[in-house]
Amino acid sequence: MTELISAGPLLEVRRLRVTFPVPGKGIGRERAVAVAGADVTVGPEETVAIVGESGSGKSTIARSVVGLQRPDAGELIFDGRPLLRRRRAADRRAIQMVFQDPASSLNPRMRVAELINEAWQTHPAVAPEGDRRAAIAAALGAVGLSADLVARYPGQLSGGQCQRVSIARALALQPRLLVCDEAVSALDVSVQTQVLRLLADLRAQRELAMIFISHDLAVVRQIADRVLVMKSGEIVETGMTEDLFNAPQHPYTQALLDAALDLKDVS
Amino acid sequence: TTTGGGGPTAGGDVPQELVASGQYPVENLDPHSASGGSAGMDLVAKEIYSRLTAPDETGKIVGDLATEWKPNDNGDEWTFTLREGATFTDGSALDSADVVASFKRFLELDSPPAANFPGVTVAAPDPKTVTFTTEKADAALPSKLTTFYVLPSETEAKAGAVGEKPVGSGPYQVESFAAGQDVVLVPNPQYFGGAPTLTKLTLRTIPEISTRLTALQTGEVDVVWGVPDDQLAELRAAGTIKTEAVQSAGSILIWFNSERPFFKDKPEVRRALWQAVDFATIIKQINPETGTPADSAIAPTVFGYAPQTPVTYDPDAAKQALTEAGFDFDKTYELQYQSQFKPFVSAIVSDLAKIGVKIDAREKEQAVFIEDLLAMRWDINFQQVGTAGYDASTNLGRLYTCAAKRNGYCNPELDKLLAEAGSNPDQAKREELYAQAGKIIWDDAVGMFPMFVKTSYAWNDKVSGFTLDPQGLPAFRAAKVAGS
Amino acid sequence: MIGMIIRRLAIGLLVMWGAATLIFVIIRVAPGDPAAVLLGPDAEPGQIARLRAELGLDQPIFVQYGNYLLDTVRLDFGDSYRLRMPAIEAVFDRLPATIELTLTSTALAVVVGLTLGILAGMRPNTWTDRIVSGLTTMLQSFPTFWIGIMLILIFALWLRLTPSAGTGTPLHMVLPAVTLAFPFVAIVARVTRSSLVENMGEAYLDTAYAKGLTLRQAVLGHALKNSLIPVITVIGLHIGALLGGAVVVENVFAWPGLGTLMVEAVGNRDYTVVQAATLIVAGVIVLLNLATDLVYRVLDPRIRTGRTS
Amino acid sequence: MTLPTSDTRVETTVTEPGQRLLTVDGLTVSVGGLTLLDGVGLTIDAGETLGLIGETGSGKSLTSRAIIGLLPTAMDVTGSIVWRGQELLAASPAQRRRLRGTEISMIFQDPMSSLNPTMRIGRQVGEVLRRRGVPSVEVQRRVIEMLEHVGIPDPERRIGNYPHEFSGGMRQRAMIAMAMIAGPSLVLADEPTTALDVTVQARVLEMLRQVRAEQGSAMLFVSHDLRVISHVADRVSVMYAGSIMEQGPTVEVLRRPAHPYTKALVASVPAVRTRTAIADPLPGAPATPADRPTGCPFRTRCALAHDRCVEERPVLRIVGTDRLAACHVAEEVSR
Amino acid sequence: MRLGAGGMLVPLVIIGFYLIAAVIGPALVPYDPINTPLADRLKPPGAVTSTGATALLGTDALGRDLFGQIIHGARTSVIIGVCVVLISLGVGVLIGAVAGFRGGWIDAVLARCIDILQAFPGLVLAIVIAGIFARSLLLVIIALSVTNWISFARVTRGVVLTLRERYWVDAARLMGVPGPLLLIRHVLPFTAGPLVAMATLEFALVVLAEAGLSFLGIGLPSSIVSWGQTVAAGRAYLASAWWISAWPGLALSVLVVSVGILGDQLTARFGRARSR
Ligand SMILES: Nc1ncnc2c1ncn2[C@@H]1O[C@H](COP(=O)(O)OP(=O)(O)OP(=O)(O)O)[C@@H](O)[C@H]1O
Ligand SMILES: Nc1ncnc2c1ncn2[C@@H]1O[C@H](COP(=O)(O)OP(=O)(O)OP(=O)(O)O)[C@@H](O)[C@H]1O
Ligand SMILES: [Mg+2]
Ligand SMILES: [Mg+2]
Ligand code: NI
Repeated sequence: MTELISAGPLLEVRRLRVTFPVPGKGIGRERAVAVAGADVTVGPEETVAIVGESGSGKSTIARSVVGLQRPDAGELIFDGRPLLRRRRAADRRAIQMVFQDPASSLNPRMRVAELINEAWQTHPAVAPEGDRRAAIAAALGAVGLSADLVARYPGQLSGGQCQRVSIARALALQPRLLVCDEAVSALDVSVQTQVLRLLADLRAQRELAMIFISHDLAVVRQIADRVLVMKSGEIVETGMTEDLFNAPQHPYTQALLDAALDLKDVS
Repeated sequence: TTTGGGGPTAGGDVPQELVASGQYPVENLDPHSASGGSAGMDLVAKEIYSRLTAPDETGKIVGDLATEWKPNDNGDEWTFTLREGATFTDGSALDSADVVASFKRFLELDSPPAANFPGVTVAAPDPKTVTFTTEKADAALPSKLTTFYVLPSETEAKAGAVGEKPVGSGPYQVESFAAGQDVVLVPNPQYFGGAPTLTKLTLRTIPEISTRLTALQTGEVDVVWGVPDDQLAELRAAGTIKTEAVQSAGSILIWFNSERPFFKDKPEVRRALWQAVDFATIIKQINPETGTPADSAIAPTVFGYAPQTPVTYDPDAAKQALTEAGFDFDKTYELQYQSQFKPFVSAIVSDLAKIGVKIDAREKEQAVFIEDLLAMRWDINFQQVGTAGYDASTNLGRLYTCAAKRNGYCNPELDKLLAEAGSNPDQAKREELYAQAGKIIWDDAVGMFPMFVKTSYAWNDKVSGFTLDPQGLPAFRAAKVAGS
Repeated sequence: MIGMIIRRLAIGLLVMWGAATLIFVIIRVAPGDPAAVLLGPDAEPGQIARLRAELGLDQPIFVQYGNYLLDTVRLDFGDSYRLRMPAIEAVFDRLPATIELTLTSTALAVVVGLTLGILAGMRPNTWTDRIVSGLTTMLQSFPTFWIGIMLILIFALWLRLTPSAGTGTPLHMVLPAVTLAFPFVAIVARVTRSSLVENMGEAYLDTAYAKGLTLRQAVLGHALKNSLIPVITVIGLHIGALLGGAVVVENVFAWPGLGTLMVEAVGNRDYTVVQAATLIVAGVIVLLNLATDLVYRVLDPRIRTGRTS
Repeated sequence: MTLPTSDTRVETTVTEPGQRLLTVDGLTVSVGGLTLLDGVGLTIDAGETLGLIGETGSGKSLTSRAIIGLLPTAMDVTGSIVWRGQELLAASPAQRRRLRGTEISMIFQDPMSSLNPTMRIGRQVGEVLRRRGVPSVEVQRRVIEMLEHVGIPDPERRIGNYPHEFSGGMRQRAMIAMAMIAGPSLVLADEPTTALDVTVQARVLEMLRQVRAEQGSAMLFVSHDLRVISHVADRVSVMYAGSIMEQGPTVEVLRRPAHPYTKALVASVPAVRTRTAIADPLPGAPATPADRPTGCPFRTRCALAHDRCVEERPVLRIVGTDRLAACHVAEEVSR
Repeated sequence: MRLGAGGMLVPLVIIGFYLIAAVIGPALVPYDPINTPLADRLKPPGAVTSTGATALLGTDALGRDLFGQIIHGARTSVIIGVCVVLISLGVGVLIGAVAGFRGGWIDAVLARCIDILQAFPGLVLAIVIAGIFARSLLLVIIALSVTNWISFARVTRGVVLTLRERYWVDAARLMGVPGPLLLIRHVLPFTAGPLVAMATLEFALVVLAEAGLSFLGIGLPSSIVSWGQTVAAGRAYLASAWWISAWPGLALSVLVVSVGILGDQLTARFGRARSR
């Protein structure tokens, strides 16, 4: 646990800029700006939420952080070292992601056991010694799933179970940063609560830092330490969760909070 | 349409229009081009052009533009006298200058039949006389000249320069031409033999035999040829269609490659293989109407034909002879052929297999077949061969000499006979020499010579007067259509 | 739009250069000598050599290739060895008949195929669907010449309704067009069906039903247009294939098309004609691809603006 | 906090005369041996909004589709659906079709895939009218008017656009315009705002309320989001595993749930305006049609389950004054 | 209503029957493609031949028994169909998958190559190939495969393009699963549905195309029997000895229809699986 002693942030994203080509626009090759110079810092064991309207660039930041998206400009510094374009295996392993759609982030032709085992095949460094089957059962147990599920295909699991398998797979690699892109948005409230609770518990147990992307402000308020508000590719406000919810500064943040619904007249 | 007043339609009122359809396309109308000598070209050329000499129905050479011809004493110069009153369709008179210019153009363009005239020069001493001088005496020259068509002397010396409406002096002239499809001909009123009765003659290419026969049955086409045996009887059964098969100058030729060690100088092997195939049955079954068992390497219609002792089917004797000759039964021998002969070849392969001879029958595409044929890349070659000019000189004289290198057979004695036969001006003597040469070729089994080919015709019985030509090139000069 | 067309045409030129080069190489790699084929088995070696020289085939291959490219750029494809006319003229002689036949059979196939496909796709897994599927599979399982000759026997010989072969009247076109359309109908029907079935599950159709539309109105008014893109694709591909590939039908019906010209030219090693025909077909296919893409844009507005999701 | 204009909304619905429009009773839908809906019953009066809430797969969409008659043909439907006194399950397809669009219309969840991508917005919105023989000039006029009404700027130009040229919120507005253009008495809204951003959702909900108020249409509002339901519905039905678990006035149901499931749902809802801890989750996953337990379908996840819940399936019964609940211990729960 | 197990069963039984005929048929039904008993030529179905046997389906123009020909031809035709489809499938999937998965210039170049080949008369290519190699079964397979893979490549590319954006592919990619493995494990299995359906259809077309090659005279050597050869040989006899072309044509049609129905069923099955 020597890394923890270092005081600096776990991840630093500096002036990240991502653009996409606008298709069909002739030879001019115009590009649309998805993220226009964003700075994100995530401390060790910190949970940072990113909120904002659809298309504001939240997922693009997440994909850049995990290396699925090549930024046009900007720096990514993980654990004090810049992330190279071809990431070292250890860096890949240390940053994992949980996707929005629980069913489609698992290969439907692979059994649960194979899904988790694939992580270890790819990164033998963190693969458990000895009995693989027991290790898989343990990994499932850690996310509250029964070992009976090992032989099932994702299609035979409920949404909440799928999301837990995704999380178990990510955790199997012993990551230090978990990026959750709308990881609970597709789930029903009852299941959503289960997964949120799981994430909150794991974060404490495993010393995980998290980037938590959601458009549900209420959920963000429950889980995040710090919140970034995005609008049209830019971060317009950032602050500690309670400060931001109690005293939003930016008009957009205010509008967002105003529009959010709470249960009416029940308290 | 019906006419008022009733009464039976007079024969003269029947539209004198006729459609004839063959398999091979007419690709251009220049008889001196590289297509010269092809079936399609000859079919149309004899209708629109004239030549010095032409074969009659039996293959005998008669005059066309020439009224008479005779050699000098050495036999190396032939003098032709042209007929009076021959004119081209553009109105100009046809004289010896046209013949000379045409002949030069013919040689210059290197048309395939021009190969029959090595070193021949031509001159026109007067407007009605043409003389041909050959390097060596060439008795077959009048026959060979049936492959040469006369064009106006103004014709450009560029292949294809005759265009789509050529100027000729034949019975018909071209009304329209679509390469590979249709040639529409109308009578040439100035034709020296008298304008034909037909007002319109269409020569149409229909490659697919079933379609061609259907067109004949429905009346879209009046005359077809090259009908397979199995279909002939069927066509006759309809009652309105007549058929006939005419002896052609063609015969089936199955050469052995005498360059190959297993055939070289082994007439007994070659003969034994010949003996092993039951050609009589094959012909009776597969070509009952269009084939007759051969008794010579060249057809009876060809000058120089002489019958030989038939080879009788005797597989046991064949097997024994082969064994004695040390024939290698383990080897597979390659026989090359083209697709239309597939049934015949299959039957041969079947018979040879019965005595343990293994044949790999290779069907080859035209281009590959010719290349391999000339390069002698085969053990056995199956071919149908005609005889240009109906004279053995263009067949035996061309194919069986040592220099020809066509089948690897080389016999100096034969060479001498053929050279002599080719040049001796005495026709009787020539005939005798060819008979001797034919016997050597036959007895030495340079190849198997199983069958003379007949050309089959089928026509609508309202049509009459056209010539059933041995080469499958009917002539329509005198054709008529009768009322039904 | 204009920019896209120009870009596509530029790429098209590249494709044509590729096709030109490939055909040049391949036809020369093939065994068989144009001069020897032209002169026939009776020719003498000297004659063959002289003809080769005349045709320019004795030059080094790179010189031939260079000349060929230069001439082609000048739209000069050389003279046909056999037909003794400009190769391009030989091709253009055949092109009208080919186009006529292709268009007729395409129209026929599209009308019949679309109708069958819609009938089957509208009510998937019903008897209509099964009968249409069976029928179209049957159509695809008969060799073309079989169908062609059978049609001739039935309609020309027995019923005497049509001529058996050749060109001339519109009636001449019926049998070859129908024969060509047979497998084409099958393909169009199958693709229409499967594409329609896929679209039948789309949410916008529920919207249409919720407006009170009948099945037929919903299919014809909404689902069909959305199902047409794969159909257009196969039609485009098939038209391209018909241009040079209707050999069997052309042969059976003595139809003077490009297919037989090409096959004969290959058989005769008539290089210039093969080259000219290939380039013309390639050009038509390039244009056809472009036209297909333009039709896509008409059918699907999302393609126009480049947004497909 | 409530939406700024919510008070006026309550007023309009309350003053509406409550004529009974729709009565669904014992609606059972099954396919291939699986019972997907199990005796669903609900009523809708003129002008009122009934909220239908439940988790994924509980049968909300099937219920609304059964009402408009758009279930897959493979499904067996029994029970009764009575529209203004007419039994719809006995009506001919043509009769049912005539109701669609004009009497009963539907707004679907996903505004992108529910619009025909290759047809211009104007045509799609006006199609109901056009199919019923309204002259095209008139259709055009009403389409523009309706689009303006739902808050689409510059509707004259926008009718020529294709769906992909609209933003998500605009598409949903177009969907609403399409459903409302013929002035239907009942609008079935199947998760109409689920796919939208919060800010857009708020605006769309407000607009929907306005348009409905003007036309006096009743609405069945399907959602899995209790927060949305609490703002739009007069009454609410809670579904679980193909059956109604609880039904009653929204405020009552949410304030004092009479069913343990409703209670758990309400407890799970996080809040924006106050800080809440993550609730204690319900154990397990929602029951699916294939593995629905005997007796009470919710018993496997219920902390109060006892022997009777295994043996006897609780029926929907009156609890308190104006509420129905399907639980043996409803009184205990609501206390 | 949809076709249940029976819908699969009937075509499967028929196809099984053909496979049995192809595998052990030649051992049970003696037939010599070389031997030509000319005395028995063109005998109608059921006629008695000179050897006293009954020609169940008649004889061809060389007197060979058609029943034997069909049984022996089944093997050749099935081999041709299967080989050509497998080769085309392999090549097409490889090229299509690489083009679709890698995208960028590789995709552009491969797409142009496909365009060129498409503009190129496939028939000419086949004829030319026939000129280069000797007539053989292998030649037929090569000639038919040369252009056949294109359609597989197109379909694969299309499917891969949509698949590579799936979350599970992203999930595997960010985990660091190497490219080829990513393609093989996470992308290709999902192309199976459309490809299998297409392969069944192509199988049918290929068996037919072999008949087409024979028609052009570039088909199999005469010592090998195939349906295509028989159909082509009977071409001249369609009006008189209808049975020569009819039997193999019928055998072919039944197989093709069965394969087609099976293909439909597979499409429906995989299609459903995909849409879920
Ligand atoms: N692969 C891509 N190609 C082109 N444009 C893209 C691509 N991915 C994202 N974009 C564009 O980039 C912008 C930001 O997208 P992003 O997915 O990051 O938004 P988001 O905040 O995650 O939205 P949501 O809440 O809808 O998930 C959008 O305008 C989107 O259209
Ligand atoms: N066509 C169908 N065939 C078989 N089962 C179906 C079909 N359509 C729906 N179902 C099943 O019926 C049940 C109810 O589905 P329904 O779509 O009504 O749920 P829902 O409450 O609308 O859920 P969601 O919130 O996900 O939209 C589900 O278990 C679903 O799997
Ligand atoms: Mg996102
Ligand atoms: Mg739903
Ligand atoms: Ni454009």
